[in-house]
Amino acid sequence: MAIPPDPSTFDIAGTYHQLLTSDPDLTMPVAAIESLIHALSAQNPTTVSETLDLVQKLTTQLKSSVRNPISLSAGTDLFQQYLVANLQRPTSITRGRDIDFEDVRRHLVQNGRLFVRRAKEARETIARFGTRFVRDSDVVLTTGGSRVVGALLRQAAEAGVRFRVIYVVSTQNDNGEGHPHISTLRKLGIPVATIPPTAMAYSMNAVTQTFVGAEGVVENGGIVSRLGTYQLAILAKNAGKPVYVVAESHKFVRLFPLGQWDLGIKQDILQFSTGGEGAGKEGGKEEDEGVADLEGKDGEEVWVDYTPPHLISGIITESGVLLPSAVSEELIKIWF
Amino acid sequence: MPEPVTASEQAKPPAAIPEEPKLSPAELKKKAKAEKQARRAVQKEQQGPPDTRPKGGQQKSQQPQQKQNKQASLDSKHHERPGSSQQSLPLRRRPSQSDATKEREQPKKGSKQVELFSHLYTQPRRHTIEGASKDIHPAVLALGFQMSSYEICGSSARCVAMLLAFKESIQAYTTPNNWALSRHLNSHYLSPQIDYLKSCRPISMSMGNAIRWLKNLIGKVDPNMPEQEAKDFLCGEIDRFVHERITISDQAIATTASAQIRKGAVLLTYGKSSIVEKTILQAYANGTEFRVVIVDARPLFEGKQLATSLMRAGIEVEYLPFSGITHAVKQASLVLLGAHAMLSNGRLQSRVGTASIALAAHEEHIPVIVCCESVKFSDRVTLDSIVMNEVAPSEELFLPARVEAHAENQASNQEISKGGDDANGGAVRSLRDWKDIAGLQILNLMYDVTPAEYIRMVICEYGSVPPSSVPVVHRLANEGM
Amino acid sequence: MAPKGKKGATKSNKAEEEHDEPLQAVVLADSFEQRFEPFTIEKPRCLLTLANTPLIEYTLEFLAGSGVEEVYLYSSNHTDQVEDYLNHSRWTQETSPFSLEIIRSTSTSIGDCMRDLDQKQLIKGDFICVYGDVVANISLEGALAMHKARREKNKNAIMTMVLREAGDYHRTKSQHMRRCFVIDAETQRCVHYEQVRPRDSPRLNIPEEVLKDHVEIDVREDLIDCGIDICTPDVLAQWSDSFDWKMPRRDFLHGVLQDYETFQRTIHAHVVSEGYAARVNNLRAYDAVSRDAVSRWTYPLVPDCNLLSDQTYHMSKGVVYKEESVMLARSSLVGKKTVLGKATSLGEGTVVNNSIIGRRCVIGKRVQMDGAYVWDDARIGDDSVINGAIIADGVSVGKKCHVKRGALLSYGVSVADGTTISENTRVTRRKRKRGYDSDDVVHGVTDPKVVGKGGEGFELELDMEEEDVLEALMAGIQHTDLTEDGDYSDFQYEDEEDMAQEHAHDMTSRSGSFGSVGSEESGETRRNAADFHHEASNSIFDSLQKGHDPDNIQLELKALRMSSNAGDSQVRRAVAVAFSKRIANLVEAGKSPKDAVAEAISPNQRLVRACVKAVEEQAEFMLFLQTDLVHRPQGSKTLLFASNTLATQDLVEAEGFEQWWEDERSSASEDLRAVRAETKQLVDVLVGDDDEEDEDDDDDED
Amino acid sequence: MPATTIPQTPSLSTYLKSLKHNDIETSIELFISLLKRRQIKNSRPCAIATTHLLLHVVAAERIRDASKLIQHVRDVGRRLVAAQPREMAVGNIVRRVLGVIREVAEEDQDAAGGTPLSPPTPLTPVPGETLQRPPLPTKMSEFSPLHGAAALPQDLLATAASSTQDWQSEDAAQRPLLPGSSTSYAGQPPSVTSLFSILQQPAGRSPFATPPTASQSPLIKPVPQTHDDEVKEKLDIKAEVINGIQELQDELDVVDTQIAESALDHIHSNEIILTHTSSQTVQRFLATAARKRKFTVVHAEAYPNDHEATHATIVNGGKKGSGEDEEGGDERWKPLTSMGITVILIPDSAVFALMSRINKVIMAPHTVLANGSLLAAAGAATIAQAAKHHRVPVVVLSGVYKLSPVYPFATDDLIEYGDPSKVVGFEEGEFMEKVDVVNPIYDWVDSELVDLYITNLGGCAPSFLYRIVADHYRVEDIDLSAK
Repeated sequence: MAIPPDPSTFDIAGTYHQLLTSDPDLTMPVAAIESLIHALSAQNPTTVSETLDLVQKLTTQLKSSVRNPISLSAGTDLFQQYLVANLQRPTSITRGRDIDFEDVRRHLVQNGRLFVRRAKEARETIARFGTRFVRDSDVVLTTGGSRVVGALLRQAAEAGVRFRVIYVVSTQNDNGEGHPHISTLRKLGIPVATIPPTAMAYSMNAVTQTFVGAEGVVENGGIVSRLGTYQLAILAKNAGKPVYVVAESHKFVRLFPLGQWDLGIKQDILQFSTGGEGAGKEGGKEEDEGVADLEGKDGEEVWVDYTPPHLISGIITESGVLLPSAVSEELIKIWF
Repeated sequence: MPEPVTASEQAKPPAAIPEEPKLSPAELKKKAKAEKQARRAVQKEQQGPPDTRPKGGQQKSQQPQQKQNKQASLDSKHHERPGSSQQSLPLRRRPSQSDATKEREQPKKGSKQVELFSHLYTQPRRHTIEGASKDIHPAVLALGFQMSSYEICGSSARCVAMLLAFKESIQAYTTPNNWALSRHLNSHYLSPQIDYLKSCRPISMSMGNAIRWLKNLIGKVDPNMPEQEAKDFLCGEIDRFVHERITISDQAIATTASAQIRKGAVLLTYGKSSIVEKTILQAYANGTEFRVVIVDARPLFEGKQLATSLMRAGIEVEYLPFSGITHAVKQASLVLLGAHAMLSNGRLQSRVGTASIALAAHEEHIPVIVCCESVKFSDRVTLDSIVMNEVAPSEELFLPARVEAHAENQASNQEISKGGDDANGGAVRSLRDWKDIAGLQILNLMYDVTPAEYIRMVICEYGSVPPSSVPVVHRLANEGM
Repeated sequence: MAPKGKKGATKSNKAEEEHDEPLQAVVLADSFEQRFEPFTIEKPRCLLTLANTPLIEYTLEFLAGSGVEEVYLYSSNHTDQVEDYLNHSRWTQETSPFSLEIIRSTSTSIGDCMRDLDQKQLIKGDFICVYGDVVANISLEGALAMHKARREKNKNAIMTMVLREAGDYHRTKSQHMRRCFVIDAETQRCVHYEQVRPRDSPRLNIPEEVLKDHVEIDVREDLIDCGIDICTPDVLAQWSDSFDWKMPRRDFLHGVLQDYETFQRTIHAHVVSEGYAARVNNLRAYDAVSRDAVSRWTYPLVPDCNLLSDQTYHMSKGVVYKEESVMLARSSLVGKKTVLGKATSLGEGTVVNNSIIGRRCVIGKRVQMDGAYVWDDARIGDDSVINGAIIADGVSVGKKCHVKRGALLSYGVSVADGTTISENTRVTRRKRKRGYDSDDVVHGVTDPKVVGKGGEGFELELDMEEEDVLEALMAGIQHTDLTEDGDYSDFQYEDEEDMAQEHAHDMTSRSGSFGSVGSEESGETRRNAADFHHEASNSIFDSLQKGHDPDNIQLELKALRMSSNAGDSQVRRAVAVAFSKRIANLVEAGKSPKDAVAEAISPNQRLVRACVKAVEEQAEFMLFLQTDLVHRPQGSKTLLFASNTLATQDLVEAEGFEQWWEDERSSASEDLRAVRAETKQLVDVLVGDDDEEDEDDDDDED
Repeated sequence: MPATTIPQTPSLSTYLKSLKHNDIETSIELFISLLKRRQIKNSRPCAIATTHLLLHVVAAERIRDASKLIQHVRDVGRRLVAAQPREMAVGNIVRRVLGVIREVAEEDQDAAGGTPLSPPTPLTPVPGETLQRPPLPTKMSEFSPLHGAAALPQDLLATAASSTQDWQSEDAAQRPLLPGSSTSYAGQPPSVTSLFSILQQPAGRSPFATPPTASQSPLIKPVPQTHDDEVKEKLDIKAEVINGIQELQDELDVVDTQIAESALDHIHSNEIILTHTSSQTVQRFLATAARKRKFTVVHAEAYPNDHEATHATIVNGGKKGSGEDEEGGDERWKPLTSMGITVILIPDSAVFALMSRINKVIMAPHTVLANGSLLAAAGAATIAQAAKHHRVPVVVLSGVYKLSPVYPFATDDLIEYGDPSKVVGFEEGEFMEKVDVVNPIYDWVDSELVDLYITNLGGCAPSFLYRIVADHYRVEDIDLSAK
């Protein structure tokens, strides 16, 4: 864990990317939190307001440093909100122990790794639901490289459930992030079929349920996820197949998109052109959050879309299956 | 238990006697004979619905038979009425009670009719030939009974039976002097017959089409064609009609439709349609492996006959009550439905309940196919199942005896338990007392209308068409000629 | 069941006033016959598992479900097992809904049990009498009520039979023998009872007085009689009064109906039209009831209601019941109507349909199973095919075996690789040694022809009636109605429905065949005859074995004979049969026919002499002997030596022999002739040559 | 003398009688076998029987401390549920009772040592209560049925849980309570810890601890308690628990009335209402409306499992046991017809045909599941679909005791298959042998086919049902099978 040498100018973005690369299993929100903590420990704000101010700055800095800060912001917002919740409080007494700014700070600084561990535990927990969702003779449709989904299916496979998988892999770039999962499943004896996104509607009848990962779960219970998820959800809904979103609860974002183009990020997907130039853009590798930051190479677009809640049957978090309608309550509770 | 059937078979002629004092013995004999002919004719008419075949016949009569027995007994218990000899009545006389009841209940009658459908409560179904005009041909009389008692049931079966009956009556007809056959036969001879049939049970679309066809055929008969010749011509035409429009059509449809049943298919059907049955047997004969799921409903339990005939044929059958629809569609891969009529707006009129099946199938994205001869196509259109429909006697919904008995004694126990502080004078009543319970109505619909969007394909002898092109076929088939 | 609550509520208030008496029930855990051989050799029938639950559980559950409070369970063979099982079951915990008392008895028939019960004075009020193999969920409420009502009116209404309505053909109904009840329509009184063979001219000889004094009678032949009777204590008294009764229907019911005139006792029938009721009293029924249970006709007594506390069945699509930790290979296929017990595993490519598989079974790869019943801990080798067979606990079937319809593999049998078990073979490792009345079970010699090299087990040779049962089983499995099996033995067989004693059973078929010889008897007397015959021949046989003093035997015989006023010829027949059996028995034990005969007859001459005096009697005796020996090992030899001894002891004189020899019945059938062939010279010698007679004989021989 | 034996065919009423004289173990066993024999079935009877049984269990228990009691009740519950998993009312009641016990235990502990520490914050209506809750793994898990339903690794929760302590109270104080959060004793004001879970202070103790139960609640600092006050306190624990259970029983008694109260808000004059089965709840609901308004009821008979009862209800009104569905409910009332309501009895098959003229569909479920979908008498799904096709609102009347925290993973598993002989007589030998006759008892109805739920706590949309469920069950109890 390299701590940046010079405290005065703390390179938040750098830390962030470094963290991600150093630990492939890390997710953006957690990474963000981590880097913020590092920042905190690096330079010691002495007062509450100072701290908040610092965090605020760093966050904005960090957000601006990546192209699609949605999932990342889940982490930073959470962190800020946490500080607010715990610092801006009449220093009251609970169970005799006086909790003040220092405690909080110490607590955070000391336990960076712990948080990461919990985050991973969360994923494992979710994975354990696999056996309940996937039954004998099911046909699961999934896509993208979401590690949670992967883990979930793996669990089911290891538990000896006799199911099959249809994996949607994008045609253009065949080094698609789904492949590690596909091969693991196949190793476990699970028959996997890979289809291009264009074949989704065609194969939908065979499907019994679909699982998708998410970059962020937004306030109305909808999700922001890799491009194509929306499409998949619509098709599934139309065919009456349940769509399950698999996401750790720290991916809940305080964001309320009204539609596809309301995500607060700029994606030049639609490039009307008359000539050949710019056509290359579609080649732009679509990535799932995890992998995106895994090799956080800039210039690589991470294209996402927004899937409204009415298409989602349930959100599987480490603490259970939520109805989309339950998400807003969660967020409400944090911010008010 | 075959007893009831045989019972009813034998019982027919004798039981008929008390009912019709007016008839001279001679007529009686004639009638009995006619009756037999009518029946034999229908049986002979193999393509006709198999439920008129002895076997099917048995199966069929069982259910109602039981019903009517205890019902008769019960009725005689509750409101003792002269004809409590009905106990022994053969099946086809059964509903006679119901309309006897209706007469008795004149005052309350209004309250017993569901307003929504008051337009459908035409004159009560006729079940006796009391007051049937003299010149109704015995064969037609017989047919009337068979229809009112579902002995002959199913749109095309009734149509065929009717035409055959007309054949006989036409043969028995003689043109009065200074009348042209083409003039007289229709209006003065055929019409009363038809009205009589209508009074037994409202006629079906196919019958309507057939009648229209026949009438205008008669109308076309060259006035100076010798009578016998004309009659023979007509009969020949009728035979041709039956042959072409039904026998052959059924074949064609069965062949087309059976091709739709693929290996390993799970076929879902509702109630019993003769064409669907033929299709399935055909497919089985073709050596296709498939399973059949039959959903059935009170009060007619037609599906049970279908199940029986299929199981006898050796097909793997699963049988579910109407409440099992969801269970049924979960496994089904194809839905085959019969029709009472195809309406010009692509909607299907068929045995009540069909729509629910179609809907459920539609929700599960299972293709719904309707098999229907073009003779059942109609130019009429309707949106709901309420305007055009048929209301059957409510008594048919009473439960079989043992259940009833069971209910009774549990009821009586309730009595004990509650010390008779009942709203209506203590006695715990059963459904059979419905006439005496103000505000209670029992609705026994015959048909419902399935929206076109639930139907993927209609198979008629002209091939497979989308519901939208029903009117096209109708023009072609029923008006073109 | 909803109404019950309310009924319960109302009635019990009423009941409170009346002093409370517990509802008692008697369970007859024994089937006094062996149609479940070879399984019943090692286990009592009531512990055989149906759909992986022991039969007795169903019965007790049924009783508990009808609110019984005291249960007496009669058991006379394998009683230890029964006791052991029950003592570890929930029925003997203090939480059990009723008190359960197991009564060991040495009885050899239902009758004995009943009499015994009567002496024990256990029964206070009315009680329910059922067999240990009843599977039922019908509610006895109505029956009890009506029974009670009748009792109040008339103390003589001593019994109510609960009968389930079933159609003309029904898989759970016996196809061999239709029980025909003639019931008075309004009093529900059973006025006449007969057993009719299907495909016989359905002639009932209903006594005319019945027809006279009953306005309206139903003749019901469409009923499943699973022996659920509601009895009053008088019933027991009845049993005791006539100590030769054995079977509740054939003897008791019939008897009571007989002397209705004198005692006015009435037996009523309660016909149920809802619910399920059946007896697992033969393999066919076993098959039928199993399938009923799996397809839920016995609801709620279905596998997934987990009668036993340790069961964890769960029903999934296509009527498949799986217990936890069932291991299915990915490519294995579990078809519809299948039950899989805990920790059972199916190998790759295995296909199972309509089968019930117990716990801890190991089914290999690519195995094909259809309609198979596999009990616990069995292992089936790869590529084997099993159709409609019963495979008992711990059986191991090798690779590439083929077990065909109706085959029964008893406990611990092992079949070597590549063996084919042909249809209807009953393979076992142990057999019952027909020793003293306690039958001891011994290991038999393995027969490689049956189980292949390295296998273990041999084929249990079958008596006629058991073949019928097998046909029945097959029939059941093939879902076909039982086809023509018109040998008269099945009359007897079904006739013994309820009884057929352990030892007597092989004789019953003889007596059957004999019945055809002495065919002038009316069915009625023949029945008594059959009775007397069993009793007599058994007792004689036993005493012969025990080497009792002939005089005592003689006395016993007399007593018996008095009791069931049997004719001399019956006595003779009994004696003859007893002897031949004894001899056969000795022969089996390894003696040479000669010694056997000597040992059997010589000490007991008086016995024989007592019953054969006149010449024709002697002839008849010989005839009986011959007829019986037909079925015995080394029959002809035995006959030879027997005749010899009889001659030398001159128990039978020359004329006797002559008459016998000339009697056309003695040469009626091929095997009759075969048997007596060897005796020919002897007879010739005795009778003194008589040519045309030789020719006769020659003619006979050809 | 058999007379006495006749009523003894076991059933709810006989069972309740027997409870008095039987010892606990016997009663439990008896109940189990009654469940297995389906001699007690359908939600209400099961619920009633369960409450009575548990009442006895608790009463009989000589508890040393609450956790033992909880454990005991849990075990009993587990056995009952195992006996007939598809009667979810049993499990629900057990959970409710467990909730009661925990509640009591905690309050009790407040008394023991909590109060001095709790700052009365104006924002928290019941400071004591919120403050002294055992730490919840996460708020979400509270309304995440799966959490329970799944045999879950408790480590994470434990970590989170044990770590919440320091922050919990303040959090609670932080924000206003959510609607419904304080509705019932079991409803816990959501603690804000949920999303923060990963940020909480690390647990000193192993993260792999079992989920905290009230007894080991980290809230109380291990104050060595003197034996005697422990005793007294335990005693009133028991008393209070019993009170709680009795409250539960009362709730069961009045549930229909409570639901019926809102009848007039939903039924207007001259509308045509379609219903199904002989549900007592629905009948009461309609009857209440009928006092003030005139309308028409179309009654589908629910053949083959409930039609006799339906007929009886229509003809004779409500009567104890008249509805299979409602055996044990002892209210009686006149048939609707006698209140001047027109009742039209139709076979199930005619539902679609009539739907176009129906204004409302009113149904009673067998069980309502956590995600707003429900199980109801077979045929309900068909009706709901027809209603949806005709845009007719579907209203579901359900007592809270029917709300189950179970998440429907595989809906087919929840459906009970009944006795085929109700469809085709057993006597029809050939038919029953050659044809597979199937008789499903329940239907699963998806939440999107339902427009409104009316519980005894009022109406709510299917999407909000999760909250009501959450309010009534404790996270720790959702999964009874976990030891």
